[in-house]
Amino acid sequence: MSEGNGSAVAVEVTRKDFVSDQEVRWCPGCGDYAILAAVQSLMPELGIKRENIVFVSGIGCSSRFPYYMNTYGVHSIHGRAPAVASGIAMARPDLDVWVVTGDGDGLSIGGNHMIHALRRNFNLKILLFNNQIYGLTKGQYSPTSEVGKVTYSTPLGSLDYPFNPVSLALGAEASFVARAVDMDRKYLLDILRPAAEHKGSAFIEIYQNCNVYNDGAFDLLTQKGGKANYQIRLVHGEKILFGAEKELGIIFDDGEAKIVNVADVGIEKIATHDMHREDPSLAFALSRLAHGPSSPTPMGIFRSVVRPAYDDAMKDQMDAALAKSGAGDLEKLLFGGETWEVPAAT
Amino acid sequence: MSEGNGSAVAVEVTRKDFVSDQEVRWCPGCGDYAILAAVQSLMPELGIKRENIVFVSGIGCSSRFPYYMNTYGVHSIHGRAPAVASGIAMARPDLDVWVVTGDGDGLSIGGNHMIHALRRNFNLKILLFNNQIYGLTKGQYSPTSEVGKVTYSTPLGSLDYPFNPVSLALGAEASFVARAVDMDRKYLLDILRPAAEHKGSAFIEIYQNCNVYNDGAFDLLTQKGGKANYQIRLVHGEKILFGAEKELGIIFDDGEAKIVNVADVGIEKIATHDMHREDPSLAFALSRLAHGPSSPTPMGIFRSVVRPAYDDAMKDQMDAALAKSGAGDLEKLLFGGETWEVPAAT
Amino acid sequence: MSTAPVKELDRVVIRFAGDSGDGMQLTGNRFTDATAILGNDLSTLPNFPAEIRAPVGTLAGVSSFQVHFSDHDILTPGDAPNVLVAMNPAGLKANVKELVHGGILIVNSDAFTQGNFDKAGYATDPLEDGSLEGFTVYKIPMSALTAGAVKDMGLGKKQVDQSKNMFALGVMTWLFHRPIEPTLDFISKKFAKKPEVAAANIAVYKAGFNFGETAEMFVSSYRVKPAKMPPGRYRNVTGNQALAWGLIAASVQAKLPLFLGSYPITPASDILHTLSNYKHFGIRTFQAEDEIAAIGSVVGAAFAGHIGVTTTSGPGVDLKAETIGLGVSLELPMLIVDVQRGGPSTGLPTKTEQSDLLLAMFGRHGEAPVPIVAAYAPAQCFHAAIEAVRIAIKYRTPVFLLTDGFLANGSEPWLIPTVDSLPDISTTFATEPNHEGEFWPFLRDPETLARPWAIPGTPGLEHRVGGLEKADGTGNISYDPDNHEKMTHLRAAKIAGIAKDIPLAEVDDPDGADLLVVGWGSTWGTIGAGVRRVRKNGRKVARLHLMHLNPFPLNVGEILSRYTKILVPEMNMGQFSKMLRYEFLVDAKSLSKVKGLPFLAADIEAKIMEMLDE
Amino acid sequence: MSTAPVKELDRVVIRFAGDSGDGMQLTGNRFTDATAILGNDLSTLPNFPAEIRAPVGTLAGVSSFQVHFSDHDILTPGDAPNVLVAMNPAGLKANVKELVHGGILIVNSDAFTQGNFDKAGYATDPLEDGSLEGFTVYKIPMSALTAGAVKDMGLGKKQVDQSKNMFALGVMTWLFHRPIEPTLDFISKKFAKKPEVAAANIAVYKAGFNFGETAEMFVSSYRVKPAKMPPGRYRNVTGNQALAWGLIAASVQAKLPLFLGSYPITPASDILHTLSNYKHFGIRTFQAEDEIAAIGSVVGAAFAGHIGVTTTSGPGVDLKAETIGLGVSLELPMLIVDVQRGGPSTGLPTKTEQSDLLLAMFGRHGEAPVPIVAAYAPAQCFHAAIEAVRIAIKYRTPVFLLTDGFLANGSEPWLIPTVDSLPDISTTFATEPNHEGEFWPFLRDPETLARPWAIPGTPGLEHRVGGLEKADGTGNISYDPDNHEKMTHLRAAKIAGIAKDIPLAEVDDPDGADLLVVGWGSTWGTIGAGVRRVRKNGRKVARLHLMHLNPFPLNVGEILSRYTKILVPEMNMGQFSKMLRYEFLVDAKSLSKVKGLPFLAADIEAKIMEMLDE
Ligand SMILES: Cc1ncc(C[n+]2csc(CCOP(=O)(O)OP(=O)(O)O)c2C)c(N)n1
Ligand SMILES: Cc1ncc(C[n+]2csc(CCOP(=O)(O)OP(=O)(O)O)c2C)c(N)n1
Ligand code: SF4
Ligand code: SF4
Ligand SMILES: [Mg+2]
Ligand SMILES: [Mg+2]
Repeated sequence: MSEGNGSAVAVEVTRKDFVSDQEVRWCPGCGDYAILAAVQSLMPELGIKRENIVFVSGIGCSSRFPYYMNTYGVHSIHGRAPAVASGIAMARPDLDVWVVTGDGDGLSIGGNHMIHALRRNFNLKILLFNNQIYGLTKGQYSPTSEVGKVTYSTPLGSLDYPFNPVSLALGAEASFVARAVDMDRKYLLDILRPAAEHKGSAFIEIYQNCNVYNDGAFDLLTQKGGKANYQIRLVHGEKILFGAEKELGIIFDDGEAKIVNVADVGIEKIATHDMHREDPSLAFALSRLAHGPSSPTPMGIFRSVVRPAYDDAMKDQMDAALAKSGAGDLEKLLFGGETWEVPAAT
Repeated sequence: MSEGNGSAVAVEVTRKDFVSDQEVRWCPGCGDYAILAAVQSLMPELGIKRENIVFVSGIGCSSRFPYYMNTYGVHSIHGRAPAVASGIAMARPDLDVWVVTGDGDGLSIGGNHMIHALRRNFNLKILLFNNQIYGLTKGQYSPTSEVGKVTYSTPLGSLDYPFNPVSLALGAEASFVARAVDMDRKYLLDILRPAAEHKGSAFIEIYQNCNVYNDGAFDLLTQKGGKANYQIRLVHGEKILFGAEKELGIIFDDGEAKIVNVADVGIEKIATHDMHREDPSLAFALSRLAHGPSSPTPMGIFRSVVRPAYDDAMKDQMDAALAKSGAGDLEKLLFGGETWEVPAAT
Repeated sequence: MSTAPVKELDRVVIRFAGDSGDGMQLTGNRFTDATAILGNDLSTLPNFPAEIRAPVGTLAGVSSFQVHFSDHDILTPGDAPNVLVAMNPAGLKANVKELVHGGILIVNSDAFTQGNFDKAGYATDPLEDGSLEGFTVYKIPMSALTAGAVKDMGLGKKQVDQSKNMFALGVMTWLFHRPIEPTLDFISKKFAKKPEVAAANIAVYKAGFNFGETAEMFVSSYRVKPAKMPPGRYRNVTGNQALAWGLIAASVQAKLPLFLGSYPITPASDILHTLSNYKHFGIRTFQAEDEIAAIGSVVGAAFAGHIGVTTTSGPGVDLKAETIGLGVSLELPMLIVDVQRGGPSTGLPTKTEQSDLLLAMFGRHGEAPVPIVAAYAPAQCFHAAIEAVRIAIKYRTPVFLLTDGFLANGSEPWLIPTVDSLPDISTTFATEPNHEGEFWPFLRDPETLARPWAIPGTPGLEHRVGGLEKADGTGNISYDPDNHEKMTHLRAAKIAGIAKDIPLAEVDDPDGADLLVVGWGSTWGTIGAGVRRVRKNGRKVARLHLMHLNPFPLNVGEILSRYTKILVPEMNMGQFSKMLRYEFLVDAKSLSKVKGLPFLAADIEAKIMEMLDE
Repeated sequence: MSTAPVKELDRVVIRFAGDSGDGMQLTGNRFTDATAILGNDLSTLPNFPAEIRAPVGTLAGVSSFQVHFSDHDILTPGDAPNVLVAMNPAGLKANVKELVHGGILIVNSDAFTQGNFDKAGYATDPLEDGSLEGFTVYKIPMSALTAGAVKDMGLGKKQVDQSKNMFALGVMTWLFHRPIEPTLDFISKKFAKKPEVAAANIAVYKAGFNFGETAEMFVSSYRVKPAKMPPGRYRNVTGNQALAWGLIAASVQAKLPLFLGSYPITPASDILHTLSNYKHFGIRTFQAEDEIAAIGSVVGAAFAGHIGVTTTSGPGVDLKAETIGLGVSLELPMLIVDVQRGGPSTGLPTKTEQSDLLLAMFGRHGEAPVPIVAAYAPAQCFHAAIEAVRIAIKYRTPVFLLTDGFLANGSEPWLIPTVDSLPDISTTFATEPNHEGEFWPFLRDPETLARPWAIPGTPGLEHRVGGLEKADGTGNISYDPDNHEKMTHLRAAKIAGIAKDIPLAEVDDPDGADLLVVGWGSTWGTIGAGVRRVRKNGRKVARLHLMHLNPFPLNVGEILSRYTKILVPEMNMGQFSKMLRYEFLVDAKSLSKVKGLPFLAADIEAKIMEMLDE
């Protein structure tokens, strides 16, 4: 044996190990860069081997993501990433599967796969880059664009009432639902970490600035003072408060969530966030506090509950079938049941 | 002029006028018959001329519906009814457009068109016949089937966590959401009537018995005593009570709806239904009281709010463009802008 | 005991016809299974409406099942029935015109009521108005006799009515000397959890059998000796079942797990149903939300190292087009099974047709060639499935496997192959870098042009694939014009090269004919029967039946060039004949039938004779 | 004032090349518009990467725009540029190999830095290493000069950098004696709301112009006289714009409102964008959630009495397949516009290709024939759109209109037709029962075989249509075998019959050649140029270019039969040649190019010469 092969050196895995050799081709200034950096820096923390990670995307600027991750990856077709990823998850429960999609890719053409993936609760971490625009096709409005948006396809303003992605995910039975924003790496990582650990589907809406076709869409939240005054950060087990002095808070009243002055109602009336609540109504009510980032907007983990993941249940069912019937025997299968013999002619 | 042509006799329109000459081809005993009868009997009440009504469906047993209505109709392809119907609604705001679909047609393959139709709020009345099974393809489980359902495609039991169609519709920003059951014609009509009058999309989930492949799925609600004990009937402006003696009721507590003994909390604590509430959180919380008809299930109109219908807004936008620019002039269009003259050679 | 004499027949065609609620498919299948066990050769043709239970008593509601069995090898379910069992007037009306002259007609006379005449559109009672002269008619009050048989067993009226098919089956079992045990077994198993229903069905079945034996109604009973078939163990299979089992076998022979992503659709659903039962073979079945998700999951499973399969029919193929193109671009093995049915659009969903061939060839944007394998007989679906998977795996490509409604639901005896006789279709995954210490996912095998299959979990081979054009070798995104042309040619050459890896086509031409009949798919049996007839007439005709439709076997052009006349019978408007024409510039004439039903041997015979006489 | 002499040229090909952020498309378009107004004939070829802004300075990020203009009529954007404007080293590297020997090279010397050499993969400075000998090189420090021009206008560094393309445009405007007013107008309008940006752009543009005039750098300037073109009023149009206007015209000429249901996709999106601006023409545009919803809405709109149109590219066509089949079954007028791009799968989304022809022909399950119209030049898209709508309306059928990325983005001068000269394509809706007091929706016009179009709102004509097979006449659901065959033949005959209603094909064969070049679509110009060159060589060649691809004009077979050699150049692997082969059994040879770029005239010339000499 030659030298150098004998000793196993514990190599520290770093962010760099997750950077692929492909040139990143987003516009300078695009919010996608920050998210990529965050995800690359998260990977070493997870302790999962690079070869056991797969990133799957559809089509869109955001969907170029997998090329830049030094893991396995599939850049599929428009809207179909959850479907492709579900096949990987079902076939290979040993893998860690991530989906990267856009507001067009994941909510317009791919909306159906999205809601079905969420209700089935596949083991998928789904990052929805919401820039409220179609970037790659050069700026048409998307299902998350605000009403009245002037774009190439809507010169007189769009007419569509947008989705609230968090509400939609909750309505589709998602077990983990969160919202973050590209600019704040630390907070993004605070959300991605539990998402990565979640069993089942984790849906994370990430507000992402497209500085070419929809610049400044999230300025309210990311501007100076925005974090305090316009981000309602949800923390499990804590009172839901925001504002520079935490002077504003949330109460539940007659079936809905409302913003109040803490001083007006008293701190004890202020709701405590409970992301593990079985019933998604609480999370849903919180999601209705804002419809798009044009007013104080709840951020963080809305919901995180445990429900069997489809792919795990599939594996259990297969294991049970195996235990019950033994490993399939082709010969027995073919020759079992109603058969008859034609004797050789004599 | 010949006789008999001169006098316009006011003819009374009846249910029969809406019965087509086509033989109804559902299985004997199918719940679809009752719904057809109810809809046919509703039509004359609406005072809309037969020729101004269009029924559009996809594929499935339920989707045969349009053939039996003596109106205009399109039996389209699997899952696409909302898309086809939206084209009719946008092209012709003068028409009254109905969609008939199944749990497979409307929520499985057609889920995306459904949620987008709801958020856009087209003027469509959408009847989703939920029999929790694929009827036409002879009995596979559907996205509303309960977990563990044994069907041809799931001999060891299904693994999918089902949609709650009402929650999904609310998560998709639906402006009118209701639930009814095939057997109770009067109650069904009580819901269809306001649905018919609603501006925008009205989504009505109708529990429908498939007596061949999923018989008895709704027995709990339709059995003797089921109406009182297992149907939580929502009435706008009234306390939400049920049970033989109205001894049970609903309260909102810390962001969710709960069933309580009225005696335990006192009638004043019992929630009052408010279907016109702008915020859908209340309706959503009510929808979470049951996940499938296996426990007391809220019925009736969960939500009915006014929001501009896409097709109306489109018409307004076109009218405004017309008012601003005048009727388009093709000659002016072609010869306007940067042009130059090549003179005839001399 | 019956004193009726026993007649020996060499072959019989029986058709069971009644309401779609009358259980005709079950009756036909039971009769067929008993016939198979007896060792006859056989072929079946189910025919039913698209509605689950179309209106009782109407022509639209008629469901039928035809079985052809014999003491020699046969190829088709038979052109015209010798025996028609009609459970009601509609069943009679819809089918009697095809009953052979002098044929036997057995009717449930209890159903011949004025109400049913009206529904079927009979002005007068056909049993009385003389219109059935020329047939041997047996009127049996089956409803009443059924009711009598279960009188004290506490069944509801509906249940009694629903078991009268068992009475008919009993009568036919006696009349054709079929064994009764298989049916008794079947009933007991089927109703294991409802013993009272089982008992009632058995009672009715036996009552039918005994009626035949004791009623002295029948002038004779009939026997058809076992066919002289190659020795071995047989079972009766439908095409869908054989196909499902072929996929299981392919998984075993490839030593790879099978992943089925599917969405129910007639007439393909049964493949999904069947495979769902074999989880202990490591088979995953996933009923997706639609066809696009189904094949999407298949792409994922293939990337992850499974044999990805999706099963569907025409409308589903349409929807899968874009994802098949992705599969072509990613060069991953996967199988698309298209059980063709009557089109266009929803068309005739329960009927057969061969009209998706050019869709399989060309139904994707861009230059996206895929191999096509077509099964040609119900049992042969087993081998066709293995062959299709073999090509997919070896060449890392989506493959189309075409069958149709007739193959899917039709059945025939199958000489079960031993596992040893099945091909080894295993492959190897990439495990090491293949280019100067790097892994290049598009560095091809020089012989097959297939790219390496490196699955997640393999350290050091992390790579990304996508639908954008890829640089030859590295697989990185490339917009280079020359590279695009090169890759387009490489993808085409890879598929064309499969021709070297499939058997040469074998033409059947014992006599040196001038006319060649070329077919594909389920017309195999009927063309064979038609050709036989022509040869019996003393005329010469050659035939060629292809299982590989893209690429063609290497010698097809040469074979075609030997004949002056070429006839291509197809259940479409001439799709395969177009392929032969553009590929080989031969004047292939199309014989087209687009009726949702298979050709009759007589159709083929007549056309061949016409062309011979031209 | 410049003392440089003025040279007269008969034609020039200029290519602008730089980063995708450098505004090369805009620069090219501005230059083109000024050229058009001057009365030159012209043709353009934009070429850009799929990324919005691919990495700055790299080869992958290069965007270019080629314009060919002349004093005579020309057919193509030119094989090779005479002038290359390179804004950076990558732009130079990617394009210089095509610059003609002795050509002019204008570079922004400020961008020739070590960093940019590295990004472009230059080992040494190409401006210094002698590699550009053989070209006339002008080095202009455009970045610095641009900065100087706007020094006091308070612009940010990024904004300054982004306007250096205006400097280049100014230089070229001077060098080729283009008018400056159109560009000044354009800038003022574009930045009407940001006057400071407008002012800066104008300053830079003028600075570029003045630089040319004063710097005494250029040895001469150039003039290209107006082309002798047919008299009339002209404008410059791209294919997408002409197509959108053609749809508007079709709506006017049909007296029916137009409904566009679409989903954005390169290179088709601009048609949606353009039509969105014409609401006052009664045009509804709907951006749907996906391609399936888009065409679904079109089916609804068509049922409701509108001209339903959907616009897309290959991947979208795949997705629409099932719904197109529904349209065939419902027999409703609608139009599917496919702006073809490089495939398979996502392929080369911004590049051109003609590889969806057989998809248009066969890309649906079942027998579902649809007419196909193919536009052949940017401006001609206008008339092609009207013709496609005419057929759709008259025959109540989905129609495919094929264009491609080259036509879509390429532009040329267009002799604007007067509205009077456009055909009347109006139709009538059914208003009365048509069969014994009943309305039968499938009772056909005996001549066209078209069915009546009865729209909701018409009393007494209430009817239902669906995708299941329909009884001839009544349109009621029918599973009757004979009816299915009849309807299949009727649908086919209706489409085939359109051949009687389109002009005969005209072959261009002045000299009585043996070799015929047959083309379709955007190869029109290049084939024409290639054929011209061959004829200039003194050799004989004939050409035929088809706009109607299904059905073919009635005389195509006869024309083909006159030639011994047939050549079919296509930007695919030979799809059209397959159609000619199966239809006419002629040995049509394919000349294939699959590079995402149009043919060069030289490609065509070379192949013709080769075949002539065979
Ligand atoms: C089937 C299909 N339809 C349309 C397109 C064109 N297309 C590519 S990306 C895209 C939308 C991108 O928007 P989004 O998903 O929000 O991603 P972003 O670019 O904003 O990150 C569209 C319409 C396509 N590639 N394929
Ligand atoms: C594209 C396509 N995929 C699949 C089918 C087969 N198919 C017809 S109806 C149906 C599901 C029917 O279920 P549902 O919508 O619940 O209607 P039901 O019959 O229960 O009323 C399916 C899968 C089809 N016709 N088209
Ligand atoms: S277009 Fe927008 S989303 Fe796309 S890369 Fe550029 S900045 Fe990012
Ligand atoms: S299968 Fe079920 S849903 Fe369909 S018609 Fe029969 S009973 Fe009704
Ligand atoms: Mg986006
Ligand atoms: Mg259903």
